[in-house]
Amino acid sequence: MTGAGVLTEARAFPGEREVTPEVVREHNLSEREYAEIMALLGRTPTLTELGIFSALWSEHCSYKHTRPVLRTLPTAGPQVVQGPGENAGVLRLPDGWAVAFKIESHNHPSAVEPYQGAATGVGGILRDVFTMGAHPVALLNSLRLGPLDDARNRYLFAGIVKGVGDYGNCVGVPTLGGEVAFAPGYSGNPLVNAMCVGLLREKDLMRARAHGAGNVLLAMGARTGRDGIHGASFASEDLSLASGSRRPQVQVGDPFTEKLLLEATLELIETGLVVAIQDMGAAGLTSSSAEMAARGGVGVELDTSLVPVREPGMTPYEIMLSESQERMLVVAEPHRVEAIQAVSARWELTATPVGRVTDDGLFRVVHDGVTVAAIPGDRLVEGCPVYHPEAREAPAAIARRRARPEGEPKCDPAGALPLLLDDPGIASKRWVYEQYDSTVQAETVLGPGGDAGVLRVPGTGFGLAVSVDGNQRYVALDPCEGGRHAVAEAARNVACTGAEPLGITDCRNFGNPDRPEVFFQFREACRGIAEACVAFGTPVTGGNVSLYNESPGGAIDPTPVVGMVGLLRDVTKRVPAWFQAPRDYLILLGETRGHLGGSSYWEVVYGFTGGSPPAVDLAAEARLQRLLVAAAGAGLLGSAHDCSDGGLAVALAECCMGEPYAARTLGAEAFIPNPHDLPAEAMLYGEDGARAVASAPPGRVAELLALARAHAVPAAIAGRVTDPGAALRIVVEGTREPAVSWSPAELRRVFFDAIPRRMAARGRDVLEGR
Amino acid sequence: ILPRAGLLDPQGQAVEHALAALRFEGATNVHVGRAIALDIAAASAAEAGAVVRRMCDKLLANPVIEDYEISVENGGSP
Amino acid sequence: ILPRAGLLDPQGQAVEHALAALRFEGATNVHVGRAIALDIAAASAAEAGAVVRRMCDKLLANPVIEDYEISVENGGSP
Amino acid sequence: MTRVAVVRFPGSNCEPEACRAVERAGGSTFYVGHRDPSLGDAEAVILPGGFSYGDYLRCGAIARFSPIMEAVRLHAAAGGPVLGICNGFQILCEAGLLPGALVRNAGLKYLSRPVDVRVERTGTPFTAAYRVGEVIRIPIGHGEGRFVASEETLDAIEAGGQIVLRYADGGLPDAPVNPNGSMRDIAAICNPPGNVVGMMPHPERLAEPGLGSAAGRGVFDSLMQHGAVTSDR
Ligand SMILES: Nc1ncnc2c1ncn2[C@@H]1O[C@H](COP(=O)(O)OP(=O)(O)O)[C@@H](O)[C@H]1O
Ligand SMILES: [Mg+2]
Repeated sequence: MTGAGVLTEARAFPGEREVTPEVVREHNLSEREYAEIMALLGRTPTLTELGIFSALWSEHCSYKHTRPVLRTLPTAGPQVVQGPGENAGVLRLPDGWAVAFKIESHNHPSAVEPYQGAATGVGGILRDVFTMGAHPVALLNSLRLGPLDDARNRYLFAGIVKGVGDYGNCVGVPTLGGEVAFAPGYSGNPLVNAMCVGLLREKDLMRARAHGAGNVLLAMGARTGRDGIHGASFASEDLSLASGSRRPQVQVGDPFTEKLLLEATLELIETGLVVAIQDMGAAGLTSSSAEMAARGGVGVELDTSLVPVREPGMTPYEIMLSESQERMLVVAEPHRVEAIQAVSARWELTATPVGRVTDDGLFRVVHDGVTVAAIPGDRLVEGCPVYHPEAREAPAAIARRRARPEGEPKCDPAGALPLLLDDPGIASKRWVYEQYDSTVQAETVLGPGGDAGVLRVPGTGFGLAVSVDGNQRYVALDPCEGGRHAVAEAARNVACTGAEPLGITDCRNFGNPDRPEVFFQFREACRGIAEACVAFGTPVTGGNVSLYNESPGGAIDPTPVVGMVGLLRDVTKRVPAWFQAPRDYLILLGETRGHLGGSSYWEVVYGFTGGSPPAVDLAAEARLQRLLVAAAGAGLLGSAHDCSDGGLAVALAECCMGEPYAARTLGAEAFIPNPHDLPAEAMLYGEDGARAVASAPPGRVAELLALARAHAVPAAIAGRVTDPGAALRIVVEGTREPAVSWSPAELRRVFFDAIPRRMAARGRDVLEGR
Repeated sequence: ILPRAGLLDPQGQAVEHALAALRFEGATNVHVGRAIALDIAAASAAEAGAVVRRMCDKLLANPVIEDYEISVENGGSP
Repeated sequence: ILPRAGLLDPQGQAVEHALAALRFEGATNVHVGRAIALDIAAASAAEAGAVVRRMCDKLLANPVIEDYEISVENGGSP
Repeated sequence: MTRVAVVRFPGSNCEPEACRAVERAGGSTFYVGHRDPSLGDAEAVILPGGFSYGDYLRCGAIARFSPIMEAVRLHAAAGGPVLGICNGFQILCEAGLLPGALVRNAGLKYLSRPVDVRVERTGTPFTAAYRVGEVIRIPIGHGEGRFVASEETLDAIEAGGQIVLRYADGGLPDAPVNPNGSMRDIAAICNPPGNVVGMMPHPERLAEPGLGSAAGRGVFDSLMQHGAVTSDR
């Protein structure tokens, strides 16, 4: 193709502001980037062109700060059908099935308008998945908020949860999992990461690659309004810096139209009517058309005067940059247009021709016959300068890692358990997932509340286990270990249900990469994630980067979130997280070394956030995962639950308290071997990885232990499950403390009431939504 | 309390279509929002209006996406 | 369009509490309902009102749970 | 084999599982669209859950005017079985095929959780397979499931034995027995003859043991038995 280097012609749209250095700065483009633009056009860009560049060369679209690091991630594997670069990653499943999945952030919009911001985040990720020809079958969400004692944080929390729920509920996709954590750094910087999982027949996979000069581009779905203009570049700067005027207009979600769009899109793909299709997400029409053209190595010409608009007098600039939701861009052969419009009409939608594929490699925009933008397409998508920011760990972080708690604990080890269960980060998130439909589609095998959600693949005997995890406290203290922990915990959660971890998608939420300590966190966290993915054979199939998560309050904790998909070969063998029957044996898998560094225990009981998080033994994690899968397959497990926040004591308590709506609790008599004579608090609350609490019926214990030996996983019989209503008693070997004992029923009250209690105070959120 | 001009109003659109389908011609630019009715004790209508305005700014309306209008009716003396 | 008198209106109560929590004294019997704004072409305000009344009876309000009030503003001649 | 028409409104989203539940019980299903004029050769009709027309304005308010609803009305008048689940229940109320209305949950939040309901009436095509007084555990998923009606209407419903399911205490912990504040704990009602039934819970989501319970299956078994009886006549 002839694109690169061509000097092109374009005229300013009548009445359009002229491009001055001030205007360039407003568009968030550096001098270097602007010089690049001048060079590749051979002239001053029109405002429309400037807007197009500012969107596609924003961090959000160009990954200009992060691409070199992202390239180091493992993306290959026999199970990989589609790696990074498309709208979602795709992995192979048995019987010709495949799973498409992706996670994406909607942090900035949710900070401005929690309900709509979160809702449209869910809408965007759903479109990324059904664009691939996949039927969405599960949603997950990972949330970060400031402490709940602050009214603004409660308002954000309530609005975000309601927004996530209302959208997914209305479209009819079950939410099967997620996580929520609270830390001061998220006050004013809430994080909303939404993940969608979809199923398709591998042969029906649709890739978003435009080709065939003369083919038609159609805009399908909602009309284009002035919503979210500049969203992409807005998402690429500090909230504190975004001046009021630059604040984009709030995008409002319409899940009803989304459902129709979903049905229409899947029908178009299944009937083979389209060449390519992509949703108009960040930077709307601009990114969808430019990216599809670049992937296919062709040019496109768009006529913005043909785009159906919601408001009169919209300029090409506004139409190209609008982020109105629930829109798709379709590429089709001319003779298919009528058929496509018929399908759209059947779903109460319109599909309007707005341009065509060309062979000159140019990205051209015309309006009423005037060419307002003409840019070499490949340079537009690939030509953004790439930066290699400086990375240096902050001395303060090093100091925090080396520090140890001082002063007295709030309570003795026994008293710590209720305190931990009342901590909103550890407490049950039922208040959240109760607002999400988790049973629609009637394929839910394990809903929210356990380790991973499990769904059955329709018409088959196998299923998928899904989980999202990330511990920002670990990452803040040691970015590389924190990255490894995120993958390890997600994989453990999936394996606990009996499913083999298959692959991940990840969302990296960080601060301003121009600050060396932030970029250090980013680079190191990626290294940790990459190492873990290699060790577990779970490639990265895609993801999303959200930088500049800073407000006057400061930057967020570095927050990489890992979304894992696993294969459960026989859904009837799924393993729940909770004890099932009295007199089952309690078995500790993995080794307890009593590592308290970076623990919730230190944070809650000593008010100290620091120390070095436990080092992840990747080999041990992988062995544990294989054991859990094998044991589940052999039907040896009554239950399996991973040990993470709060260590053994919290894990055991969760096993006894039972599922979210358990009619009864079970007791347990636990005896914890303590060969190295560590203090009780370390044994009870240490957060060493590669561990799980399992239970097995008396008849299967020997087999389980043998299997553990065969997998080289330390396993110890650590007591019995006891009767409903009985106490949870834990004896730590060799410690002077007497056995500690709690009533599961009382723990349950604390655990399930912790968040409702704090959210009882109602604010504007009661008026949110319909 | 109505959605800000320019913002997408899916409810308004749905109602507009439904009205058209029911042969109510000529209903245009339909918007659906919230109505809040309350009694307050105030010396004057003006004062009542001022209080309610503060209520709207603080709680009842969401300034990011909504505009509001206030109308005061005198409920007669206490 | 407001919930019928006598019907439990939890949203109204929640708002009433929220207002109290924000130290807005003396707001009582708060009710939350729906506001619908639309333009119609009609010869007179009276005619417009009649049309909207029919819209409410047929679609916009549900008599089982809601009462409605109509106010017409003259948007000036076409 | 009972032929069941499942109505798809724009925004319906529980129709595939409704079909599966019917087929698992031995029936056959087909979709009818909101614009279709007739129900074809259907012996029974299901209005599935979802968010018809986005539930904008009021749940079911717009769907009620779809052309297909005229056919549903005729089918109901002729004594044909009609089941509205969740959004389908809301539509039946808006359409006046069932009394009362469904409004926002007393807790003001969407609620997705299992509930226990007691079978109050087995004399309907959808509950004959249960025993009166039997308590079953099935999921709800709704933000607007609080059943309301005037006291007179409620008394009439009770007197006429039109209450089909009531929220009841079956041992679910730490949550009110009545999840949404429905008057008189009503979870499902029917018209006086009993052929038109509306329920907020989702029996179709728990109609096979593979997913942990088949508590909802009786609703569809009932319909098959009913179909068998009527077609014998
Ligand atoms: N935001 C959320 N949305 C849906 N489910 C959630 C959410 N947060 C937590 N959950 C549910 O609660 C379970 C426990 O969460 P978490 O405390 O993070 O446990 P774990 O440490 O095992 O991941 C999750 O596995 C998920 O099923
Ligand atoms: Mg977690």
